[in-house]
Amino acid sequence: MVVSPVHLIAAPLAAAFLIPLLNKLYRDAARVVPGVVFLYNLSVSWILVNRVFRSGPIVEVIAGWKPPFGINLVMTPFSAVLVMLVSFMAFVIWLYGFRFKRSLKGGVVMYYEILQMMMAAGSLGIILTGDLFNMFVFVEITGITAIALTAFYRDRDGAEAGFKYMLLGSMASVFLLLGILLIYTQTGSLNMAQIAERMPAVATGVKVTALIFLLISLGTEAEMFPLNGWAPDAYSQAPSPTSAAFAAVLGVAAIYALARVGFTLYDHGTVSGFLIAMGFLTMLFAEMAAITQTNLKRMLAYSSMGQMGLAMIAFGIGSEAALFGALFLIINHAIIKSLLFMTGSYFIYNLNDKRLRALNGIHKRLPYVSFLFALGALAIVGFPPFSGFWSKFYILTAAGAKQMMPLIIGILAVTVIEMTYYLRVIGRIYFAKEESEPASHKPSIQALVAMTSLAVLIIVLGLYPDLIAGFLHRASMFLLDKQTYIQTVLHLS
Amino acid sequence: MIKRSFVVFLLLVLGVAVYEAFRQAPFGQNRIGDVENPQSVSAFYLKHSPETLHTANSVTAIVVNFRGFDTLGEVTVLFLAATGLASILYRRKEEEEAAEKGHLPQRIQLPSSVLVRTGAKILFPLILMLGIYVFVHGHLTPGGGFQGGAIIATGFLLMFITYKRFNVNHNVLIWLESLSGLAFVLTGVYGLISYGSFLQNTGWTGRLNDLISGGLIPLIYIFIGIKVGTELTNVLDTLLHTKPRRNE
Amino acid sequence: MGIIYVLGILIIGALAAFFVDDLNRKWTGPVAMLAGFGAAAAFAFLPGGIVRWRILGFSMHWETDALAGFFAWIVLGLSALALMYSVKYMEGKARQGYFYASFLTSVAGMFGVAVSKDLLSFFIFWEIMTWTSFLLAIYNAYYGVETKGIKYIIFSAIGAYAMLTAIVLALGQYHSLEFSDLMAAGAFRFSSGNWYIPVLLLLGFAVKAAVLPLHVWAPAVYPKTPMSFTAVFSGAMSKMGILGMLLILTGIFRSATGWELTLVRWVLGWLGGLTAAWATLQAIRQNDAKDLLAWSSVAQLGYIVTAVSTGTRLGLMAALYLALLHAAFKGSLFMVAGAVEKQAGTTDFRRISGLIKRMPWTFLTALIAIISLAGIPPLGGFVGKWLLYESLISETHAYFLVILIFFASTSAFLYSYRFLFGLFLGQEEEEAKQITEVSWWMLIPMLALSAVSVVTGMYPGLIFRPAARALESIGLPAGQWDMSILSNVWGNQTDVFTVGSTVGILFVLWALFITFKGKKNTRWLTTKEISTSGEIPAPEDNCTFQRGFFQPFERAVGRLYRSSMDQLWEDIGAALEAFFGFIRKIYTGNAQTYAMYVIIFVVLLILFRNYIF
Amino acid sequence: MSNYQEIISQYRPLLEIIVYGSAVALILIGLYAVLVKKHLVKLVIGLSLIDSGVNLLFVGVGYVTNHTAPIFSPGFETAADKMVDPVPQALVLTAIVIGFAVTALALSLVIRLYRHHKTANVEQLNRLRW
Amino acid sequence: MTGNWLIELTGIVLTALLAFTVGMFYGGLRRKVIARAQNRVGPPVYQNFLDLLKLQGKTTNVTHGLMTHLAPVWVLVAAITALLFIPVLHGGLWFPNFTFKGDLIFLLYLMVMGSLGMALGVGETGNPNGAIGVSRGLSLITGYEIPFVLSLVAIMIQFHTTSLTDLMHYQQATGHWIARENPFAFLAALFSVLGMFHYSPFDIIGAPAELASGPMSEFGGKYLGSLMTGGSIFAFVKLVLITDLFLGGAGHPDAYTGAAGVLLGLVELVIKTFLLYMIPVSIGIVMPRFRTEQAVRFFWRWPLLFGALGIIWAVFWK
Repeated sequence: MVVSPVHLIAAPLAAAFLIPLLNKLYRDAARVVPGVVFLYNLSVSWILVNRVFRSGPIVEVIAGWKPPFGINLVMTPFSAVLVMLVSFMAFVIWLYGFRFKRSLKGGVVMYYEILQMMMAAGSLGIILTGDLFNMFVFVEITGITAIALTAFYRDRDGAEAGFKYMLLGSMASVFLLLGILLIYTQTGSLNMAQIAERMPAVATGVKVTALIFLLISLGTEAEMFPLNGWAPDAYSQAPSPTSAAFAAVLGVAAIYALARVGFTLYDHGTVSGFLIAMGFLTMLFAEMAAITQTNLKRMLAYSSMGQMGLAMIAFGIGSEAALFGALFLIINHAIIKSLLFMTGSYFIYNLNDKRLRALNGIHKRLPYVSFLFALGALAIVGFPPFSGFWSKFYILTAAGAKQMMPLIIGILAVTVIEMTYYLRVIGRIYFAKEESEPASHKPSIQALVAMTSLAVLIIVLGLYPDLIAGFLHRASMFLLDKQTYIQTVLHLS
Repeated sequence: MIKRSFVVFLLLVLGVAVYEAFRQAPFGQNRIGDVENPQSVSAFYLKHSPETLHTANSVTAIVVNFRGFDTLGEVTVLFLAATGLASILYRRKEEEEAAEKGHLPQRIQLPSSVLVRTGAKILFPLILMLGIYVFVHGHLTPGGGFQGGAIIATGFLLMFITYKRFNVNHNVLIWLESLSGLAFVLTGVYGLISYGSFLQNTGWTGRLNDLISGGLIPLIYIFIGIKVGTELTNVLDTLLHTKPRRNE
Repeated sequence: MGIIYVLGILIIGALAAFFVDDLNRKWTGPVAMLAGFGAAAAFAFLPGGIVRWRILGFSMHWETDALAGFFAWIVLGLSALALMYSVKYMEGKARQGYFYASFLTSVAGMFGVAVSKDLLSFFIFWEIMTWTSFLLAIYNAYYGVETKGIKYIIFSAIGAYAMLTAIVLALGQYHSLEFSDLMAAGAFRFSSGNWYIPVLLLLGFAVKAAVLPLHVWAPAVYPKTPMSFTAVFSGAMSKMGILGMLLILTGIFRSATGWELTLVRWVLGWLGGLTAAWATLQAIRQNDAKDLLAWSSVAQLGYIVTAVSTGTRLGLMAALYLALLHAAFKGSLFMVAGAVEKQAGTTDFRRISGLIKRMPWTFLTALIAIISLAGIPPLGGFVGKWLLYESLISETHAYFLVILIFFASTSAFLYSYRFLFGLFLGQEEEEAKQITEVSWWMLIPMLALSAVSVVTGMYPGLIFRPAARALESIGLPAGQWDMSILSNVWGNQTDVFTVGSTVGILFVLWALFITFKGKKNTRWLTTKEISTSGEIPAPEDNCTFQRGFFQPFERAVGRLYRSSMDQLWEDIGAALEAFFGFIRKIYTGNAQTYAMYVIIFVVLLILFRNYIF
Repeated sequence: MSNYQEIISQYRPLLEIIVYGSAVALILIGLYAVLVKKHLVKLVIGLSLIDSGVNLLFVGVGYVTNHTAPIFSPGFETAADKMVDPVPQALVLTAIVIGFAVTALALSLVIRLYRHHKTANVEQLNRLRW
Repeated sequence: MTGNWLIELTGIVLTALLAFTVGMFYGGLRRKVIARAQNRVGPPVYQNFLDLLKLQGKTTNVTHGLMTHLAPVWVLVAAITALLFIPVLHGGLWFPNFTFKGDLIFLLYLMVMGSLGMALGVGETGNPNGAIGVSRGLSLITGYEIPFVLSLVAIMIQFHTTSLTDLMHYQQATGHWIARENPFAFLAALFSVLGMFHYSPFDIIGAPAELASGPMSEFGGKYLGSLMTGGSIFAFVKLVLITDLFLGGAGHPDAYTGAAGVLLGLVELVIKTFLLYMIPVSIGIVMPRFRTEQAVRFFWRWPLLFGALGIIWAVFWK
């Protein structure tokens, strides 16, 4: 069987349908199968990424109908990088969550595992699809899984968070539908390449209204400022692997969709100012809220929003360097924020307390986990020599190339806020008054492997960013190259 | 009051904007274009639905074949909704016991009348039949897997609300649900293996307006019908009887 | 390749210390010390060379020219000694692996800053040195983390990010980050049209050098850090800011005239002077040796900044000379404070006094360092002061600035005396009887650093010559320097060798006379046997005068003491926090409000779509 | 037949107002419920209304005056140029199902919220804030 | 520098002896003057010599430790070193000693050295009165040093030199006293001299009644003797310094050379320094004592203003 992008989606789907059956045969099937699927996805995406970077974008035709007419999956260098990232992160998060809720047996775990797996599959779908309506379907897949996962815990305020997410998510999907419909009426097509090709002919009024609707809906998913009320609740109430996945999988897909709309469907110049402004506001408000948080996971959630804001800024700047920085930032954010959520949840797990105050002196009890958390915190703030530095630096460089001094100063001022609260937490973990209760829940070996691999990545990418720089450069170049995208998709041989 | 007026104002602005935007696509205007030489997607579908796929219902052709991937996603959404529902409404044993003791509000259980019970008993097979008919003929007539599935689920709903002790066999539901979903995916994979494209239809598509026509389309719609029917039933069951499922 | 070896030794040492700590705590310190001396040795014996490599398309350029060498010696020398000191100082303390790993990484960062020849690697090393020092700064602060350590990192971040802003803007403008390229392109000139680049860079350096409005982190953090690192922190790390200023201002200095130079002299010079004066006043009223030294560091850095701002031959020499000498004497003073802290448990003047008989060698170190700090002639500190004054008077004609500086350094006598008196003099406490002198492991570094003050007091040329080479290497005027004769631009000379030898000979002669006159009957009194107080205080009474030591002075200064820069920043901080707390109320937690935001946002976008898109 | 077609052609603007207007009105009513009503179930109903409005809009957009349903029933095998746009109809099918899924999920959340908080007032769901 | 170490050594010893003698006599004179002003007979002028003999004759058999032991040495060494860097007379009339090897700034710092040594010695005794005295003394230094520096800076910039010998050359060559060339600087310096001598109204450091002589309180016998010697020499140093700086110095090498020149020069020096000395002494007779902060503030007011005016004068001079 030839390896193709559709495997990435078909495999999880098949597995999702299969898991309820397998679970009847073997108790822990629900735990194991997603791992197998993710491993498969990881290898497939590795092969595909290599292929894409060797011989250009892959356009996968579905149901035998060539692009403008059928649905198609497009794997450009840009999406390839993100596919790789999502596959990898999904696998790592699965690994981390392997022993998750081992006290629970059967059904619940199965639901959890299916939803978690499908969230990754949906995100992959968003990244891969070349069809606007298909993207909507995948957005809904991720949305529903995310809502269900948010409300997964019964003993907390999960349902409340889930409801908020649901409300905003539904409104977002309504606007997405309206946007898609408007575009469809004007261009008579749902294929992104064809839309992109026909878009210049569309009357400005409708075009902009459609753009607003699309931006609103995708902005909700990508945690854009006034639309992100769901985010802190959802992040903080979801199970920890899910929180990690929100940052590492869902966020990646959302920001990708935003970029795809901004860069391919529309002209970058149209959304540039908007993305920069909203990105900055997102970042500003998120970090301002984060610094006053008393709850660890909520703080991390706001910090995630801040990072998404920075990514939006980078996409808004839109030069090659900025996109490079944005991609790097997304990768860093996925890796580092996952690490933070993973380690943070072990704190919470051990303390039974989400408040920051409870973290005092936790390093005595969980030395290794604390070390990893500190590493992650230093990295996400952007201290060299960790990977977080390079992405931030590149984005700033891009802003500097355009001499956007106020923006640079703004970003850095917000970073100061970010740094403050992260280092406060480090201070608490290591230096606040100690309590000498032994750790009740040591991390499982799988979780340790997962967290360590992320930490190693942070350091490796920090010391040797050139490892992925080549990929990222080509990916960002390709995102800018709208015509090639259209040509590749529409004129398949 | 101020808030409401403000909301009304906002909504009016929004409404006007949406309306104005859609006015750009005037109602009833023909935007399909020339079907024989298709420029728009719709025209292409209208052309190839009868010519290539030999599927009478072009909506079905679009849903199952042209845009079959959407439908796969749609089925997945439904499946995930059912799963999510189950995970959200899953109740622990102790909670269940508490509920039985009356600590948690329970469904109001009024016995239904004889008339209803008898009527339901008669209607139920008919409804099932109708549902099956709808999805089997999805490629010929209006309707299809989703509609048929919904009809089937309605039948079950009727039984659920009529007979409070009516139970469906969950194992069967799960098997059907999973297998039909899997079959859908496998059909897609079959296309991938045989023709190099996921969900690609077979070369042989029969004759327009025959029951057995359209290649894999009716087959897939049947899977969808079964899956939707079982799934919706499952959802209803979960919503009505929010108790731990037996396999836990 | 020496650079690589030095960095390698430091990093490997850091890792080794981190892991050795888990195996055997006893070996952590020695391993780190070996790494410290190893790095210094590698730097001394291996040719530094040029290292160039590319990362993400940016070229990194490290080179050990004379300037880098000068600062690298400050860093490596002081660090090696401080690490040696640490071995015993940190004995028995927790988290030694953490401490030494951070310490060595920090040293690596400082060394990297010194040898960096492009802004990017400069910034990277700068940040490494910053966050590692933050980790060390919060090492002791069990309760002060939230405020003290954070204050440091916030100010550092402001500084570092000001630098980063300048860096990216410079990159966007000049497409290169090499110092030489930027210098050639005039990027560091105010007149270049990109005046904000040098201004932002200087802001960044000013934070590290603790210049006036941005100094508050230093007094907060220095006392909280383990003293063996504070020695490096104050002695070497703050000098990186001076190095940066030198590098940036070179272009302006070379132009020798023009409004830019005047601007630098006025703004930077006065900021430095005000820093010196203000910090001195603050140091005077401290009641803890560590706080006192922290403020004193700020003050000393103020002199150095003023010296840099002159940009003249004497002034720049004063800057480099003071930079090195400050590292020596402040390093040894912090070590003294650490020694006292270790032996007596506190450095609070009000709780400890009269240690001179218990810790005579430590006192000797303190005495030499303090005399040097106060700038009293026979020791090295005087030379630096002399150069600075002569520069200001004869070269830049900043007459009132020189008065300010002079005021600061005269007032410095007050806290200098307070330091010695508070810890070592005064009445000996009963509890202090069992205090013993510290180990030789700690004394040797302290004495070695004191020796620098003594030797340079007679032969300042030992520093002048490398410093002159350093200045010449960046194209600044350095001129010829004699071994021990100082001369200003008017040709007036001071022969420090004569001074030193005269004082020395006279001192010895009279000391011999006074010692042997009636020696055989001499009885040593305790500090309780005070002849003129009328009655002899009981052993447990302590009538040492420690509280409100400089009351009259404080009353004289009066109003100045009422205002506090620290308070200002804290108020700003509190106001910001309150503001943030208010802002986050946006997230009301009500689902409908969030939905309303969405609709409002949509409507706003729709209404203003013509302007936004 | 021809008379009927003429009438429709004649009143096309009015029909437009009716179809688009009612669809938009549905959306607005739904949004109003979401924004103003306090009961959770009403909120969910509001969401359903919005969905309905959008779906109606879909179908309306696909309509072509005087064309028939896109089904090639016997006798109409070649009437492709006389059919309305089938794509919105296919899309609306998907949208409906997804809307259903979301509604189901929303209702399950409401059930749990009611159990958990003993209230269905949306304003009291503010334990997570700031 | 003549290069002949024997001559140099003689010069050093002679200078020190001269300073010692003059300083001691001035101390005695002061006591006499004060006594007369207070309508007492007062001790004889040579009383200080007698005191010193007595003190040195005593056997001191107690010591408080090394710093206390060395403090008088410190004071004495500081005084003599400072002396060696100050030209006593114009030109080659007197031994040059090290006058070409140090400048004003150096002198300024050297003059503080003694106080610091003294303070350290006092500190070690553990006598609270001593410490209080030191605290006051150091505070006072910040008071009077500032106007002094202002006046020094003023004349340095006015004559573009920091060398004391150069300034003397100027005065000798032109015949103009710097006190005339820059009166404000002279005034400021004069005020500072009041403080430097620690006489009333600035005698709170050693306030005999409340502090039991303050810093001196623990010293006796040979220590007090050394301190006295040092103090006397130091008094001479200060007076000569001011004279050299502002009052044209002493001696006229162009008119009288040889022994006569030296003698005349010394007489001139004695007259000038004596008159100068009488200023703090006579003010001390009539003025009550300032509190420390009052004293410091006093110096930060008028003297500071004069100093600043002096600088402005210097900048706009010529």
